[in-house]
Amino acid sequence: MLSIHNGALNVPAILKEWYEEENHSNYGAYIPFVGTVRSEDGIDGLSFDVYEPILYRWFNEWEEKASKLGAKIKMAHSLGDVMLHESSYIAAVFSPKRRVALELIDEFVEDFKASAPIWKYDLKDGKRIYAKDRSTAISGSGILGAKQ
Amino acid sequence: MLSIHNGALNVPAILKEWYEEENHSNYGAYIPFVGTVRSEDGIDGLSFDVYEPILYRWFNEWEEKASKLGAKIKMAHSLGDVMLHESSYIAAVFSPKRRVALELIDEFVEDFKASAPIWKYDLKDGKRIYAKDRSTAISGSGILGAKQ
Amino acid sequence: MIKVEFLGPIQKPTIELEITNLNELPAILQADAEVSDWLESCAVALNDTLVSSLEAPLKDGDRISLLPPVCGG
Amino acid sequence: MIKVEFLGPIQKPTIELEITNLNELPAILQADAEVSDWLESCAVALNDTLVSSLEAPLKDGDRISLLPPVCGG
Repeated sequence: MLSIHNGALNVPAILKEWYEEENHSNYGAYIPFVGTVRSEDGIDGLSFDVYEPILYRWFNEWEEKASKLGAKIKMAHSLGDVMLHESSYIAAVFSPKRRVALELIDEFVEDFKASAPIWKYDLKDGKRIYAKDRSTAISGSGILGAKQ
Repeated sequence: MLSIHNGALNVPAILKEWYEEENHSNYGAYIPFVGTVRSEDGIDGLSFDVYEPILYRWFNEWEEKASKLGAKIKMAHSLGDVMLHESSYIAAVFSPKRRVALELIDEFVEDFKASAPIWKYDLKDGKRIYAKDRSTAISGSGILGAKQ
Repeated sequence: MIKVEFLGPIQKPTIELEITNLNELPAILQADAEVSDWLESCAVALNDTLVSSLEAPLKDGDRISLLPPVCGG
Repeated sequence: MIKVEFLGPIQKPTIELEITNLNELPAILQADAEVSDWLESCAVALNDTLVSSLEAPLKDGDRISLLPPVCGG
């Protein structure tokens, strides 16, 4: 399950909803990862663009990968502005056993950071500034730059 | 923060409480691990004994270790009976950055399983049976068994 | 007609081109000062599937997307 | 007087011994049929600190704990 929310996430409500959804699915381990906007470099918050069609495809591949391990993945992400100390991202893994869950949440979050079609902007002095230095080119980027 | 609860944990309430406690601590990552009783081998539930003095010492060492990494650890565990699909264990890491949090939750949960002075029993057919086969001897065990 | 859309921070509206193969795209975009600096770091999707090669025949209605470096979370 | 307590699944009440060094304990417990099978797999704590050696002088009021294999979570 992937959901996109306007603005900050209601973290307690989402963690509760997901826990209760899988309460009787016989998973022994539930590991959410919650990402919260930190105060640094004088920002007032962050803002996000999301390209949903490719995000959903990427997420579906991860759902299949998790399913082969007997696990389930859920994710929620913000669209637009999220202010300091608000949360913009939750990913969670459910699995029968803890090792699968601990390894999968790590791999999933890292691939999310490297591959998910989401763009981050700093909100600072009333401006929305692309976080270029913290961004990662998607694997396979650059093919349009080569001279033919 | 370590808390011991009689019976099953109220997972949504604890996840919410911890999130709100650290809401303004400027941690970027919050990773709880939730352990839930699975239906297997015909059990009706699990039951736990906890030896608190050594558990608190072990936990304090982890708090110090986390603190050196700029992180914070919280844990809640059940005492007594926890029935199928109820939860008995939550551990959580808060840290400024995700790598520290992802690595610390894994190390903490594994050391918890190997070292925390908690004993598990299967509840089955009205009996409370020590889960000997799933238990791990604490590091350094056996010194009383050697002939002098 | 092929649509080319520019995602995230690339401030450029969708353009329409009459091309028949993806391999015609680099020359057109490299000549466009608004996007040329982005090309080295962009991934390319054809109808929302990321491509690793530019050898791909195009048909009327196809949609190409440029994805600059990402940073979710 | 030294107290020896048996934690978790070891079904034995606390005992009291007059010993002056931890190294006297193995012989006493190995002779006790109720606990001898547990000794190979138990850790030992002296006043709630795990010990890795049995060479430890004891004083009146010390408390020794036997911790059988654990399984939290």
